[in-house]
Amino acid sequence: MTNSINQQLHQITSGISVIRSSEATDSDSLLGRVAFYLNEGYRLSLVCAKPLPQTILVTYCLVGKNPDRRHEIQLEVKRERPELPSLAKISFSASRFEREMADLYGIIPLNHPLPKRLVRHGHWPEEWYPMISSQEKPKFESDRQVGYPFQEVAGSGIYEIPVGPIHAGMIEPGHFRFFALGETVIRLRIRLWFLHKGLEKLFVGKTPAEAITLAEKISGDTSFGHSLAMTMAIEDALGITVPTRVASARAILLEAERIYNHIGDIGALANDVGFSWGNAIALDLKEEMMRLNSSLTQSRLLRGTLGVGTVKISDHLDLIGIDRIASKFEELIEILTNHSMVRDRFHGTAILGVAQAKEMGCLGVVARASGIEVDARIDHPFMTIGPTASTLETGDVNSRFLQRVNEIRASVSYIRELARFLRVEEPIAQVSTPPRESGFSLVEGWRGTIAHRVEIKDGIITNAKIVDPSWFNWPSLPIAMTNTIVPDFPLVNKSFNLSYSGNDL
Amino acid sequence: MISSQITNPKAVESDQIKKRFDPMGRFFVIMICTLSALVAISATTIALLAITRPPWHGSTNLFLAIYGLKLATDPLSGVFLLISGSLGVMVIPHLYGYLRRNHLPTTTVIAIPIFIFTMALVPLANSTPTFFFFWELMALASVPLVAAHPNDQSGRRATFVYLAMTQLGAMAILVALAIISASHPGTPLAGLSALSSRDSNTLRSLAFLLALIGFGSKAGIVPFHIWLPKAHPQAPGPASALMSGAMVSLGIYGIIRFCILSLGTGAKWWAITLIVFGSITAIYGILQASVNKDLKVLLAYSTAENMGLALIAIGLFQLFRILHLPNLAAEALGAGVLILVAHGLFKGLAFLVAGSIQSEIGITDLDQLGGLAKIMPVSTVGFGIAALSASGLPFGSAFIGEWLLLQTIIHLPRDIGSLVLIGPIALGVVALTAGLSVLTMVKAFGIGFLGTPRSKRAGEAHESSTTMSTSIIALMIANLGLAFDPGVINFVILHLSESISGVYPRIALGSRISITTTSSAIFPSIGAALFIVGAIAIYLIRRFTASKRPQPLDEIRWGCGAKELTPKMQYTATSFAEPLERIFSDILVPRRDIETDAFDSLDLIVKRIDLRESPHDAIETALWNRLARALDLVASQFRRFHNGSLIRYLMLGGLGFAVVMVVTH
Amino acid sequence: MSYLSLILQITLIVVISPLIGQLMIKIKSKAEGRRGPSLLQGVRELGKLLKKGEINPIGTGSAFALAPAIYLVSTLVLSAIIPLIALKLPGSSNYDLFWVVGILLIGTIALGLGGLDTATAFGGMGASRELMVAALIEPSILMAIYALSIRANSSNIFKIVHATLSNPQQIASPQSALALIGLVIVVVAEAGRIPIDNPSTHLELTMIHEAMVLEVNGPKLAMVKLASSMRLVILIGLVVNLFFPIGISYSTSSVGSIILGIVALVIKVSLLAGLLAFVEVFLAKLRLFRVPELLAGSFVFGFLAVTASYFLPVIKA
Amino acid sequence: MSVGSFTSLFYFDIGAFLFFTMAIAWRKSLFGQVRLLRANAIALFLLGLLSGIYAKDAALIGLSIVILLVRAYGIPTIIARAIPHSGDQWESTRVVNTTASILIVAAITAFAYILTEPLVALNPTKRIASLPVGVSALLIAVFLIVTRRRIATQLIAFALFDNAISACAFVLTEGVPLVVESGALLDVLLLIFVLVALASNMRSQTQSMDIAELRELHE
Repeated sequence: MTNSINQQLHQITSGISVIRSSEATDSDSLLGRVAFYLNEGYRLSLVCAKPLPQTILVTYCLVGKNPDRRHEIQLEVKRERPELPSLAKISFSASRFEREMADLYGIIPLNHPLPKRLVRHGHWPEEWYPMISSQEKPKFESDRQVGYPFQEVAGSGIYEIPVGPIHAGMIEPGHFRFFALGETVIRLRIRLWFLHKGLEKLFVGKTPAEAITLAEKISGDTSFGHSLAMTMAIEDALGITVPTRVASARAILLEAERIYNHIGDIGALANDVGFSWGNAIALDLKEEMMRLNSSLTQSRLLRGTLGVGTVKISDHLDLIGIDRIASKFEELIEILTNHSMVRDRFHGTAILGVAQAKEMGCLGVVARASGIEVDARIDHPFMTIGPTASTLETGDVNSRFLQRVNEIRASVSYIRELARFLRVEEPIAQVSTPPRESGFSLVEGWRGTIAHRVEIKDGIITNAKIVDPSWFNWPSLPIAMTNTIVPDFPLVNKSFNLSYSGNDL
Repeated sequence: MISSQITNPKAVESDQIKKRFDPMGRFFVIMICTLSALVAISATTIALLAITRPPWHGSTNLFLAIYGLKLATDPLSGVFLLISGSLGVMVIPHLYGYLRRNHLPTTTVIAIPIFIFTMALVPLANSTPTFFFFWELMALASVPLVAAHPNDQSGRRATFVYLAMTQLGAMAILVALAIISASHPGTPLAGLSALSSRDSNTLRSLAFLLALIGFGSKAGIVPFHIWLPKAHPQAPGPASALMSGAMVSLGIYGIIRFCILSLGTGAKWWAITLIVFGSITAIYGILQASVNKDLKVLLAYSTAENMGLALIAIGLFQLFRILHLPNLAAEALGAGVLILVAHGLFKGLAFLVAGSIQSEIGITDLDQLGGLAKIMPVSTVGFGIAALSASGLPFGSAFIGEWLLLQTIIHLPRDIGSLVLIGPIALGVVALTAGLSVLTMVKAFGIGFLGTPRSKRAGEAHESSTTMSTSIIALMIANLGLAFDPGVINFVILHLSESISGVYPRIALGSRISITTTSSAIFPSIGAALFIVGAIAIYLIRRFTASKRPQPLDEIRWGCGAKELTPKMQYTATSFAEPLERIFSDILVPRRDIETDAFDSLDLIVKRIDLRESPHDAIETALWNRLARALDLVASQFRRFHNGSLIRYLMLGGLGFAVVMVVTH
Repeated sequence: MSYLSLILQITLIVVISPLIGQLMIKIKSKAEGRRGPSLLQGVRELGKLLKKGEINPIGTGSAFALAPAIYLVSTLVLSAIIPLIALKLPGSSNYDLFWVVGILLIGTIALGLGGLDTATAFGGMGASRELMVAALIEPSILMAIYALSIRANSSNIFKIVHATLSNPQQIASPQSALALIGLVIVVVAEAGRIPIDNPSTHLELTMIHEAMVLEVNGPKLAMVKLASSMRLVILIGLVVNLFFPIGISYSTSSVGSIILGIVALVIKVSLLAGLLAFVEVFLAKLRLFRVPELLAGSFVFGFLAVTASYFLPVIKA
Repeated sequence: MSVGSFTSLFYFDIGAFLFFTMAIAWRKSLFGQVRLLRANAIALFLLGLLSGIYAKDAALIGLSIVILLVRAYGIPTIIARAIPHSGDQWESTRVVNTTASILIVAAITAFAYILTEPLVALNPTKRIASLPVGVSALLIAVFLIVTRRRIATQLIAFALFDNAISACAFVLTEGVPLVVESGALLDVLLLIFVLVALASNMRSQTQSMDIAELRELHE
């Protein structure tokens, strides 16, 4: 089978364009095609499947930067014997997407090195795949206890610490199994996906407006990031280009979300080293930022602002308020960075190496703190100007902390720059290219790059796939925790601060 | 007859079955036990007479043709005779039970009464040849105890190391004795004191050091301690109890008798040497004990620790004698003796419980034990009391000795110049030792006896037989008795101190223990009474308020939402030790090896992880193994001269002995 | 009368300790710009716990069942054997400081064994950490006692306080200052406060004391909570009276002096506790393996106090 | 001022002097170390001031004011310049780890007592009794010079060494002759300038002065 590659140019905002291409392939040449693009500098950002009457259509979305390129490889597998070759050899993230598809669609990855269940709950019936079965919901036996088969660490003297899914703090469910020797963590295993919401299926049948509202609930702290990604994916599918004014307003709100969440994280980091004073200051600042959000959008969490081609934002952007927050924030950072005990806890704790982070496809703050230059605002922009890029090298808690600090600083000045675009008068959003079946978007949320892919037919969403950056970052947490001491875990976990909800769809 | 070092579980299993069906003959066991009991009882009787009556001495020409056998009693020999005799008496029932249940080599069994007998004779010896004769005899009689598992590789190695250290020590003692007796031929040991000060200082110092090495190797003084953690896991429980509780103390006896009394007042650095060796031994011993996970190895290292503490006390005794502070010297000696007496009792008890576990479960690895409190209640309470004592806490038998030691230290006079620094240093050592021993004993008790069983065999165990429990209960009572009313051995301290220093110590031992001149005092019974009153008060309040509360419920433990907790989810002994290994990594030099079998080069998809933690003795590795390799190199040159047979070694030793005797005469 | 003052002393400790604990929380909250809970919150919590039914975790044995009681009893005994409001209490000639340390350790050990008996990872982890800290504190605390006992030529705690009271100039000496610093670190470590342990954390993996008692519930938890706050008050009371015994009642014969003793103790303990809480605001929790550094520091302070006591001549004003 | 209160204050001050010296061995922040050096020099100044007031010696008081200016202000300020303001201001790597350092410092103090015992015995006055404190500060400074890698810490240790010499001088005599003292001051200043030059030179050549820093990570 020969691959026919379609290439086209597409505009997101006036002035910003992307090169997109797609091809169809078969299972024999899949590995080669994906390997080719990975060698070209693309990364695998999303894999989705769509059940068709006879087949399941699997789409691999690869994205490249400089220039912004997006390539889709499509493969059809049979409904009755769904199999595809595993890409685990060339891509760690592919191996996890494959496990997800195996659990939700029943597509078997051939030669997968670790074909364990990932998303699947232990008490789901054997032959029932939630994304595929059109039949009725089966009866779940709530009492059926199926322990997850953690890979044990052999050796005498090792003990296991089971933590979660119910935690002492009010966080979402996740089970952490430490294989430890005294205080040293030999291996950490994480079991997530305790609350499968069937979110991707919920999108099917929604109108774009409903989908945008629903996307706000993907991960509560990334309301704006996810709904923006959904909006842009829909706009992409419908071929809509938004004016610069709208794009800049969206960019401002994205940064606002980044600022309040990063401040919250910095406070939580201080709290986790027992420095509650630092947390108190940070909480104060976070509250101030959220009030500013509220004055901008009527919502502290920036909800209900987006629509296809539009954004609702108050005319008055309180730049003085932001400056006030920024200067208070500098005081907080002054306190934190000069505190020798805090520094001692942060410095050198839980290092995530560059090679491993790269191999796992880490995104966002975590990746940038380990020296990987990946930022959708620069690599896949929707606004004509981007923020100042920054990365750090060490990859320890301290650099994840400092990375957040630097990003807040960058965000503040970025907002100031963006503010002048708010006054640009331009025509409203318009359909610039013919509508297509699918739309794909990349948005740099505060955790990292969010990828959404939707398919729309007759104004109704027919398929949706959501990838939160946490999906890529979760596996890096156990790697960083290896040989770290047990009591440092809460701190390390907080320095990653990954989303459970965005991961468990 | 199962050693913890056996790694193949199947071999252990079949051994276990064999043991059950092949008990030793009842008559033979009764005979052995009766014999041992007779020896122990007469030793105890002689001990009591020796302490309270005026010194006695006698001689016969029966055994040693050249000098004859010379025996004598004085309070010092009485104290050590009392330790071994009384411990021997209390151990007998356990010995009976152990022998009835476990099959041991006949030589080992026969060696037991001989061992007790020779231990009783060592302190009674009244001339250097007699002493050395009995000392060698005791050493030889103890070898078969260690060689209880001749078919096992680690058993053979333990026997070899024990034999080597014993003979090394004996050689050092031999030369030291030769030097001492060369200057005073024929002088009885009891009369040797203070005579030697006219001798040349170099020679005396040499004798001092050699005697310290020789007796120190028996007492487990670092770096001569390496046989302790090897020999104890091999020996049967009751034999370990005797070796650790009594025989090891005889090393201290030798140091007191020869290094201090026979060699005269000596130089200050002698005393400082004793204190330094004691300090190193105490800290190194307890550090190793705290990181080891085999119950018997742990107890063996803890023995080294206690001997170190006793040596500190003895060193202070020596120092105060040199500084002409007889009262403080008497206190230090009293502290040392109390530490040794208490050690005999609680370590005897701990080793008996370890013996019960060895006999009933066959495993002494703490990481495979757990949950014994529910199935072996008597042993658990017994070990609890032993652990309380070993931690040096109030209401434990060792507290009194350690408290007296601390009191001696803090009452150092101000006018002794820089020597005063010994005070804070020794106190720091004792305090760190005490703290770490608390941790060690909590680990041993908490991991081994509490929680749930970590292995199938630990879960299926039963309490040991009634006879074995009898011994455990007797020792429990003895420990509590000493803890609450050390007045029972007041006469020992008084007589001993009077006979050695000519002054009565200012220690008033009784249910209230005080140092008469300093107003420092403790009263364990009052403390216990307060505890009881408090407990009753709380009980009453709980009873009174119980009706206002809902009924108690039985619920599963908190598993963070997971339904079951497996035994693998409880803390392990190795884990308990890990933080200490980190903190004291410069001393302990931990070794850890993690083997990962991964799909990719970055260990992202891992198929198997295997961790190997190998506890080891850094001193053994650094010093003795290197020495052994060097010796091996030399020895390979002379290999054809000897074939490694035990008899030839002993013959060589005997030849050397004879030569020295003739030369010095 | 002396028995009455003993009972008064114990009762006083039981009553004020929840309040002092709450006072520290209040001060911390205020310093961080929060309102903080009411001073009576501690008492309310104890009352709530006492009313709750007990849950016996399946698989635990008598060590777990008895641990809270032994912990509380050892604390009650502690409050009976140290000079807090009066210099003469029944049996006071037998209360040696080394003995007091032993009693303190017995409580810690009971709780540690209770933690190990639960056969959970947290119980064991907490026990291991608590005992590691306890083991490393031991040298510091005994060294500080040594320094103090040189002054009074006795390790009897009542005698030491008496000696201080009769010769207050001794306090103003470097050796006393050094011993005080050493002891304060010990108190912070022993009571599990920041920077050693964070009593307000809910993160089970970092806890020391709280991890040990994770399974303890209902009235037993009330016992543990009460005993923990009592230990803090007792330790603070011990330190203030060892160094600033002002106001303590010389004898137990006069009611007035006992009342004065009570008032003085409450004021002194509140002040020091408040100071500790205020300082805590500016501190973070140390990494677990930095704790030995701090304890080594306190050991050195004790060591220097002892050497200074021996080498610096006694100053008599 | 009475003898008793003078001696008491003198002991306290020299105790504080030793405390700040030891705290430098503990502290990791380089700026923190410089602050401690200032405190140390202030204690030294007070030592001189006390002696001066007690002996009613104006020259001594003047000398201590010079000490205050040079040692508590001048030298620490110069050293602070050698610390990279943008880079790493922390001393993470040490030849001897912190816990061991603390214990070694204690051992050094004990050793100082043994060392000075004959000297103190020669003239057992109350003031001489604090000579071991000065000597141990001296030895601690040597220990720091030997075991620290950062240039800034070595400079601090050197300044500390100088302070300790002066402290010993204050203890031993009623004060050092002004000329000797000022000569010593100049020496030190010279040396520090050289070292500062060296440090900045090194910094420009190798970006990081503390390469082995990553070793700390697994602690």
